Amino acid sequence: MKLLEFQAKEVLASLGISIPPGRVARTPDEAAEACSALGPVAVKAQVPVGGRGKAGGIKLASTPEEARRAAEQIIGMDIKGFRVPLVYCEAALEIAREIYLGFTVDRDARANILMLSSKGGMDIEQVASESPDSIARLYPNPWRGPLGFELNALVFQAGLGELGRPLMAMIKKLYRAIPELDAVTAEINPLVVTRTGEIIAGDAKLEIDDNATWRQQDLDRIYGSAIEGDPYEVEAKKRGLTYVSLDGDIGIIGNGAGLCMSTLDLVQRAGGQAANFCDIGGGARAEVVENALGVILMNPRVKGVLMNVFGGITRGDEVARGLVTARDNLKMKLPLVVRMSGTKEEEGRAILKANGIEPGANAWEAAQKIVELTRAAAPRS
Amino acid sequence: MKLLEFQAKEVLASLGISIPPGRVARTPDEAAEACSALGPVAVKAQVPVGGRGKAGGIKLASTPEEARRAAEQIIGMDIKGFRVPLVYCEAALEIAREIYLGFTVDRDARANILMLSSKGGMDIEQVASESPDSIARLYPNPWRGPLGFELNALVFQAGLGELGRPLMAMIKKLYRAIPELDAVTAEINPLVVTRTGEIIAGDAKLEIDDNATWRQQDLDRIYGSAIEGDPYEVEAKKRGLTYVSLDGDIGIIGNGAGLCMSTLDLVQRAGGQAANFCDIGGGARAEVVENALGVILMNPRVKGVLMNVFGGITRGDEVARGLVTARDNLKMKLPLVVRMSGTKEEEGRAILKANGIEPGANAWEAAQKIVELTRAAAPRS
Amino acid sequence: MSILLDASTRVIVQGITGREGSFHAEQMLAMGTKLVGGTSPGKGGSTHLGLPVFNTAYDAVTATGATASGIFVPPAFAPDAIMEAAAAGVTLIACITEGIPIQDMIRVKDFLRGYPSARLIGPNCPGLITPGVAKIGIIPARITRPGTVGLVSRSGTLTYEVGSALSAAGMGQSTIVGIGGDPVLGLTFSDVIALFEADPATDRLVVIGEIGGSDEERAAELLGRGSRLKTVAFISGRTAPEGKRMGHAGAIISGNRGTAKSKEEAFQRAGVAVAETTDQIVGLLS
Amino acid sequence: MSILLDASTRVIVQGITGREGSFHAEQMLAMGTKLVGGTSPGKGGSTHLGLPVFNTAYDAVTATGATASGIFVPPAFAPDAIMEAAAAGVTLIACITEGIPIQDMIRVKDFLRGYPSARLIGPNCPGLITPGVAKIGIIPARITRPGTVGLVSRSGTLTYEVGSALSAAGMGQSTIVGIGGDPVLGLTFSDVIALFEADPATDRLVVIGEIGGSDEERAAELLGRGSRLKTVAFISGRTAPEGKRMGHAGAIISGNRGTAKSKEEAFQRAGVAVAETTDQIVGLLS
Repeated sequence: MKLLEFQAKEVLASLGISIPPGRVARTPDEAAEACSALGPVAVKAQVPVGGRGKAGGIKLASTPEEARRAAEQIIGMDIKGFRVPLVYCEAALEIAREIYLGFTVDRDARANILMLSSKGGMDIEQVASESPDSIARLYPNPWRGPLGFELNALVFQAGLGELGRPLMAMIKKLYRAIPELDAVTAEINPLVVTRTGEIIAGDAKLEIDDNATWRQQDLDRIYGSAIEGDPYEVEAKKRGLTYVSLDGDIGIIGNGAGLCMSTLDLVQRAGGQAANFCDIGGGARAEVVENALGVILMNPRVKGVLMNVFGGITRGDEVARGLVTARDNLKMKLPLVVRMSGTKEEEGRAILKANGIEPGANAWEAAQKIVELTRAAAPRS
Repeated sequence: MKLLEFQAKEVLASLGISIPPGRVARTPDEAAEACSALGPVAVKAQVPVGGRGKAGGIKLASTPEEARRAAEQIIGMDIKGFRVPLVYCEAALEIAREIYLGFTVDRDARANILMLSSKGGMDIEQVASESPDSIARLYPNPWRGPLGFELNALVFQAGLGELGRPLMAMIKKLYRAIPELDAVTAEINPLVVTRTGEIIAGDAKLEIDDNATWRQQDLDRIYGSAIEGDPYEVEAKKRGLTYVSLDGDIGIIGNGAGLCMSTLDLVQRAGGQAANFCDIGGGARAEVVENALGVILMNPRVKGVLMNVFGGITRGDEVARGLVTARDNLKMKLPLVVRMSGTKEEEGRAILKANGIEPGANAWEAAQKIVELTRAAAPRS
Repeated sequence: MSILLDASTRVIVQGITGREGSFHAEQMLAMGTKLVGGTSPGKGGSTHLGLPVFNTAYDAVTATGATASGIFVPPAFAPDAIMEAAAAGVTLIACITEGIPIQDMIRVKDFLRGYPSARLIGPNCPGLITPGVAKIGIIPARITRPGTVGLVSRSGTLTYEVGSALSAAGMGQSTIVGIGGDPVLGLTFSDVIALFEADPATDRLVVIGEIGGSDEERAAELLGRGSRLKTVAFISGRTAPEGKRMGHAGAIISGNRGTAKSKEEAFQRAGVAVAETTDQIVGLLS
Repeated sequence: MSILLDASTRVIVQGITGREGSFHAEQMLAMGTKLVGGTSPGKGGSTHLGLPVFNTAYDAVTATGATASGIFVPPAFAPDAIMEAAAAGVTLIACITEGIPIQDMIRVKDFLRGYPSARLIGPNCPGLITPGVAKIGIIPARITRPGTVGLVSRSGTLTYEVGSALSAAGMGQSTIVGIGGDPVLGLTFSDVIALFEADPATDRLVVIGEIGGSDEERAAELLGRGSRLKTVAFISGRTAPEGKRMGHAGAIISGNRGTAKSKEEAFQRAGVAVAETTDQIVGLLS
């Protein structure tokens, strides 16, 4: 779960980190009001991706009228595929210097990494490739957390020794997001030192582990459904499905993440493009198949569906019956190709054929067939 | 800092542990009121020592009148040297079984130890010596705390497997007192399982590390001065002195805990008994000496004072001058014997003699002299 | 011969009385695995599937001499179960559980440093199987047959699919290891490949990777430094967009790292044949 | 000869610019200790007492080759300083600081398990001195003289007093070690005694214990198993009541454990002479 900037800042503030005064605005009028209340503001697009500054998603406004115009331009714009639903109007800071501070999971080290750099405000990946030595790194022990002497060494290594005490206190606060909130990324970039010497979060990125939703119920309740992102993903989440939205026109159902991914690959290889996919996992009872097919078909771009199931524990005949029921209940008319193998595959295929569903001989042929059928059904818009 | 039972229970409740409803009563009338409000109660003496049950400090009362009579008997009684200042009236529990649960520091292991026993309600030292196998023990790693599987094994080892889940949850709550509150002892004995299956703290013992007062300021503010114990110790604490009250009639001042203790030993060997001692530590500037002497003399039992100082960094002449000033400012008339050695001891002795203070040649002679002088001054009552 | 698991390996199942644990324990027994007991706190002293049930892994290990364990408990309890197994002296731990929070696994990995002889497989994995001999986990025995191909994979169903195809083509397997789809794992590709390398009964190797992380790149480097195994690699997720979690928690591309392209190129540089579809694997291995 | 500390030991002071650290660093230098630098975060690059100051212990160790450190920082920072020293590779750490919370020290002791070559002395101790050669800590050099008596003590001023008496009687010391008055300590009596036992330049031993804990009893057992050292023990706190904290955090009698009587009897059982007052020590050692 990736939080929007203003949400991430709310959470950081609850950990005791200073943030600038700010207000969410869903309309240009609200942005104007925010500027009246706060004085000069930055009007910032709220989208769960980086690079919004370069995309024109951040504008400075000195007057309410300027804020209104900025919001007019930003709300509704498209940034890397996300329509901007709202802006965050934040009091402009008197910046003396900008620092990078972030925790994330270093998968190769199987550990959390803390990075601190005096080169704040820039893309850290760029800093890492251009001047790797300017980033001080620490792998805190996950049971102990970062120790005082480790932070002290880190701060001096980053050349930020003169900010030692307040910076170390800030890092300890931010670290709490790791064990207490199951953060997989908690980043403040830039961390702003103001002309008056305060240390304030200029921007914030916070991503909570999706596997930890069960013990982060407060965060999930407040922020889990509040992100106005892809409506199909929101719906799939409600139904408890593993679902991913993509850009094409073929819906894909599979069991197992690896199988789903390789099915996407095959569709692209056959000249098609997936609209989405849904992983129905093991078991695959009729209602799960129906649920998955329902979400897949919500997206109007979907012109046909490819189902790829390997029957291990799952029996082919059961999956076939479930699929037929689901198609009938959903009154689905679009092309449907099914490739199934494993346990009771022959029985399953027979049931499909008897009900007018095309079984593919193998995954590659099935992928080719659904691409062909969807092309025939309707030229892509 | 040893908390009284009702204070310890307040703290445990703040950690999420269930406690019975109860009220503090400073007068028999308040005890009667508490019983009116709570129904049948146990009226319990609040003193920072164990064994109050055997000493008659706990009485059951079914009616307000019984509660009043019980409080009349208990308030003001002496339990192991502590005058009972107040009672705690606590709703009687329907006890199905009693468990022992406690954390403490095992100094020999340099670690915290968690003990759990199905033999609750008894003195754990007695259980330990009579049936050591009935106590299940765990040394939790101090960074990780007790892990789930460790607690699971502990609970089964104690023969309390059927209470597994709620008991493990309770232990995790109690453990929080260790890292979060700097507890050196956190004990619930008995931990009561009621007839309705609730798990409730029947009694509670909580001792907070005196070295951690600086980071347990809330606890110190609420409970540090609230214990109505020895008024001299309370005063010494206010003055920031290391002071201990004892039973005899000779006041002792020394620098260093070991030196103070060995001076007490010498006084007893010489046939005397110390009333108290004050460790003035290194340095020992005039105002510290005056402060210490002031507290020592507050106790009216004190018939004379022995000062034993080894001058390492401390200079004998400085200590002597400080002492003379302190004596004069406090208008002290009681016998005063000083033994000093180390840096500038000759100069120090000369100053003392010139001001009418008796210097002892060595510690043993000094101890004998103060015992002799205090005996001469007034026969012990 | 095989790696990690053979006919003499004494195995317990943690969570043996649960729905999943019970079902798969039965399957493990059915193929001849030397399953000697299981754990289920509160059910110690009873029997299940004819096997003794214990309250703790320590009790189970002490009573049965088990050295291996399959973990089938919910994600809230699985990290603890892994640590319990290691502390009890289990040296092969296969954790099937999916959905364990990443911070828990980071703590578990640190804990396991104190138990260097404990090998963890998974979590979020199908476990491992030595065809015709024994299995720990959920890989269907039916799709496997004894042979000399080592198979190591991050994906469950793709493993079944490829195993099935190998078996159908007469290419039996020495051992199949599903290392799991999470970002923080026990054994890595490199760890398992090193074991296959040392196993005289394995002469060929199939590596099924996917996007995310750089374990495949490291494995390719290892193979590139010299290997006696004829190897084919396959990577799923070529078409995955950046930043999306593709079903597996570990299958996320960050920036230019963890792409299928980077992984395929690494294998190619190491002289390893790369299959573009799973259907090509059998042909490339012949 | 000596234990732990000799003329070649390179020493740093953590907290060298503080009031205490500065004063005692000067004393250490004055008696010839090979003090090579100190730490004080934020003052790295400056000099103090003519010595280089570093921001971190790691920097100090790297630049100076120090293997020993004296810690003079307030109790809120001292646990961290001990861990920092160990992590930086320091093998002899004397922590003078008094008043460290016991839970901090329990965590530090666990941390130090990861650095088995790091020896901690203290906290809440006067440190150690090899008379005429070097010292780390606050033991006044003036009360000592070189010789063959090993002295180990839980108390500061009693150490000075006994050291002084030994010196006055012509009984010089090989090394004096103040192990500290806290309940959770680094080196114990037994650890230090074992070092003296192995030191050819030490032929006699004085042990100054006090009430609380059972380290004296363990030391007595060690000596009872055979020792080449003529030993005198003294225990302070005979008259201390149960449950009272007698100035030292470690000096508390719990139940029947930790009493002066139990300790004295343990030494007597081990054939060690027990002094009833400090004045008797010199006589018993002759």
